[in-house]
Amino acid sequence: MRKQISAKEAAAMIPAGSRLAIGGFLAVGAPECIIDAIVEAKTPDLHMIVIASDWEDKGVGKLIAAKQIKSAQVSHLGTNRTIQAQMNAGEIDIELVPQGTLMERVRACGAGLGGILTPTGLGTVVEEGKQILTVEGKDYILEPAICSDFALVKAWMADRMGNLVFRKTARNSNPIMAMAGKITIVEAEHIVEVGDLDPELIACPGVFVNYIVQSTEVTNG
Amino acid sequence: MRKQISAKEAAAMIPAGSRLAIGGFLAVGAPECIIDAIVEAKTPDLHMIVIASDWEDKGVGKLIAAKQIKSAQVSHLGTNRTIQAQMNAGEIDIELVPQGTLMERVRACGAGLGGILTPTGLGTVVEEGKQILTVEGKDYILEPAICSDFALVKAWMADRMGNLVFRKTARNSNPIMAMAGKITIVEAEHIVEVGDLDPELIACPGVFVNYIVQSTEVTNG
Amino acid sequence: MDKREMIGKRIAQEFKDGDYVNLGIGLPTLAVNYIPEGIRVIFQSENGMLCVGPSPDEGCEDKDMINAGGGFISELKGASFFDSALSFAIIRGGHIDATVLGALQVDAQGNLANWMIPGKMVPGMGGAMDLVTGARKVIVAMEHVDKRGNPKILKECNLPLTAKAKVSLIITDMAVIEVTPEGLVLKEIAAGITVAEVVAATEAELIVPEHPHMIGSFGQ
Amino acid sequence: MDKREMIGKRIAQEFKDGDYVNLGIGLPTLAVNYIPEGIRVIFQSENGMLCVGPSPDEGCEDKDMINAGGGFISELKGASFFDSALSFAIIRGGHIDATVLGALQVDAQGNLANWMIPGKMVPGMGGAMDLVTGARKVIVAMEHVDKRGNPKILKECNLPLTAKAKVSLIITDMAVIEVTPEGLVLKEIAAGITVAEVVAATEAELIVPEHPHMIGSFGQ
Repeated sequence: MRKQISAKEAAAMIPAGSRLAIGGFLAVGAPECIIDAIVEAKTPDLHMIVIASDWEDKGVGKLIAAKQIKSAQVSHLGTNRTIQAQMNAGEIDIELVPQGTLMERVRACGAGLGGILTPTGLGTVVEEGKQILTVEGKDYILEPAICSDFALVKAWMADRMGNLVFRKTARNSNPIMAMAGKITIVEAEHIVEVGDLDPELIACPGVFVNYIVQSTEVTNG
Repeated sequence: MRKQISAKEAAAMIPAGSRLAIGGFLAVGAPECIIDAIVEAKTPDLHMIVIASDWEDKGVGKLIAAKQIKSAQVSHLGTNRTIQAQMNAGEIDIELVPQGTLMERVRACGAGLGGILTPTGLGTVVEEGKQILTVEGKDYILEPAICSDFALVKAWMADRMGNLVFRKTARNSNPIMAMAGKITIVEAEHIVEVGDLDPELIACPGVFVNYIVQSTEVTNG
Repeated sequence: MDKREMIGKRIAQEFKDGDYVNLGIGLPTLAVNYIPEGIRVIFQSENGMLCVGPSPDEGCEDKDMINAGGGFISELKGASFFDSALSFAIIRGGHIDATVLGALQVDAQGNLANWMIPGKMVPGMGGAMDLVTGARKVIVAMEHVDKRGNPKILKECNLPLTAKAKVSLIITDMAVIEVTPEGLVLKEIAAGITVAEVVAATEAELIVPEHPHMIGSFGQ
Repeated sequence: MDKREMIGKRIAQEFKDGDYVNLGIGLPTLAVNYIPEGIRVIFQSENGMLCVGPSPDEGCEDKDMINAGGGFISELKGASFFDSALSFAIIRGGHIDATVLGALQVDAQGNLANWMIPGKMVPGMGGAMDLVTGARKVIVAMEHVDKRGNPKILKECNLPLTAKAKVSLIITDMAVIEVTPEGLVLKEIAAGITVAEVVAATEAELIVPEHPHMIGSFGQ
């Protein structure tokens, strides 16, 4: 069984300077309640691993607006002018990572791999300072695994073992981020009993999850 | 829409010397009808990428018994004395690959990666002749992607777009092998219309599948 | 039909029945309105979906259903949902038949720049680098010149690249240009436009056939 | 209770409530019969399942439900199914609390050899190398000596290794031995066995405390 905690308790577990892998894509499938609690807790100097920087008032955008993010590994900032302004002002340290590479690097950590070889970014600034390896005559960039102290993810349903079911495009990076946290906290819209989920529908088994938070966000499902 | 063909037509597409990535684990979830048709077609000199060599009369064991396999990348031979005898007699060329490494190498091909860095096999014969890379102070073996001419997989249900749903532990390597074939042929117990499958249950989207064969194997589902 | 609609219509002609296609944000998405009758194209959304359907009617939006641009979408029969790692495995692994993206610059070698202007705009590459690297066919769709009338099809890109030598076709409001090992070949020109006008609006050298087709008349 | 049952019972004492465990084929699987009341251990089958349940009654087998040894299994509440790549991501990624495997040889450095005897038996490593590399705790469970009475706990393995320095505990019919940086520590001995007998049956040096516990009396 995985312990159910409040969003506030989740935020209290996260020390200043933590590395956070956060699920969601443009704030769809983002753990909004946990993010709100971290904003409330004013935890500073966080590192964020996330697909996109979302909107100023949604998803991880709220952590950016509150100036709690010191550095980030992220693929897209286009929807958030605040993070671009912080970056240009040198207030935040951004590593831009192609989205597919980001997913593979996070998955690699969760899967115990040291990294992966990808062709994405060859001949661009992405390859700068990285090792290029040739396998069977083709070049690849060695991209190391990205690990995280905490993974904060959002699910549609969680059972009390932490098995997760997602809904439509709200699945996105959540099952991947969940793999890479030393501690993984899920925010679930519905918390159900063990045995209530179809075993074939579980896209993230409870083995990757440590704590469960009841979401109070209203969605369609 | 993906074309439905017979097992015999599937076998006829496969030339001598082809590389085959075949789904299944100890013959559970193996595409038995397609395998039978390849045995019938007597296609020689095949290379096989498979988790295990199955039993003499089941799964890929039938191809081994018929001496159609020239070489294999495989993790386990323990249930099949014939392949061990062929190996000791020098009739078959075996690369033993740890099961997790095999899955990642095949997935890497399907995902367009050149390879992955794994700690599995360090300090063992598996690392011999391979590149060892150090990432953040830890050693890893560089394991290159494994690609295949054909992937032959088994599903419980396929719709006519090739979307696949698996059943219980018969899922195993099937969704992974399906990714790595230049041509992927699925043998499905049930072929249904587009729209009949729950989009959340599809563990292998039709984008990976080229042809569908109706299975005549009896299972429990 | 305005310029952008014309480009959308021409993009749609590039697709064959059964193609898996990923459309970039903005201009490329206009193509969905012009898929010919009898042709089914399967659209991917890289956050993790295949068989993307049109925007839902107002009031029918599902908060869990967005595309890569953040717009609300619907699902068609045959849809599947999966995580973003698998979504990019599909992209990088060469399973997508075509991707269509906008560009800041594209050049004679098929190089593409579409993700940053140093010191000005740094939205990030998002999924664009993976798409351009992995898709079987990379189509650039854009207006032929920038807002100040300067060419965007250059001898050599000077903005940071999205990928090297991956573009195979350029569709603009003035022309359709193929990237070949010999250089850029002018395949089609828009109605009412002369070859000289296209050449003048293009910094890169164009290989001009004796009689370029009119846009859309040649089809694929 | 026979030797093998005794080993199974002792393995079971290593598990805590909520542990995720992967048991190797054969001897280790006997542990499932001795999980103490009130403790729930979640068993993985590396082909792609968590929450493996006991073998079904005869006639109730499901052909799509086997474990890594090919035996029929059932599913418990909370079960999940996934592909073998994710299954080994769980294993290699350090998400499994303990794995228990048989051994041909194990040595004072915690090296394990359990997958081949050159020229004789080459079953392949299957999932063993990943399990031994990735599991948080690696327990070897085996009979203390081989069929001819020769020690299997050696100064140094001479068969091809499964992994280097990964074993942390050895449970046999004679003793429980911990692998420490100082060497092998004799923690427990079986009832009716003397320390001298254990030492004689072990090639590697043993660090022997003044009063080793009797097997099972110390628990974890």
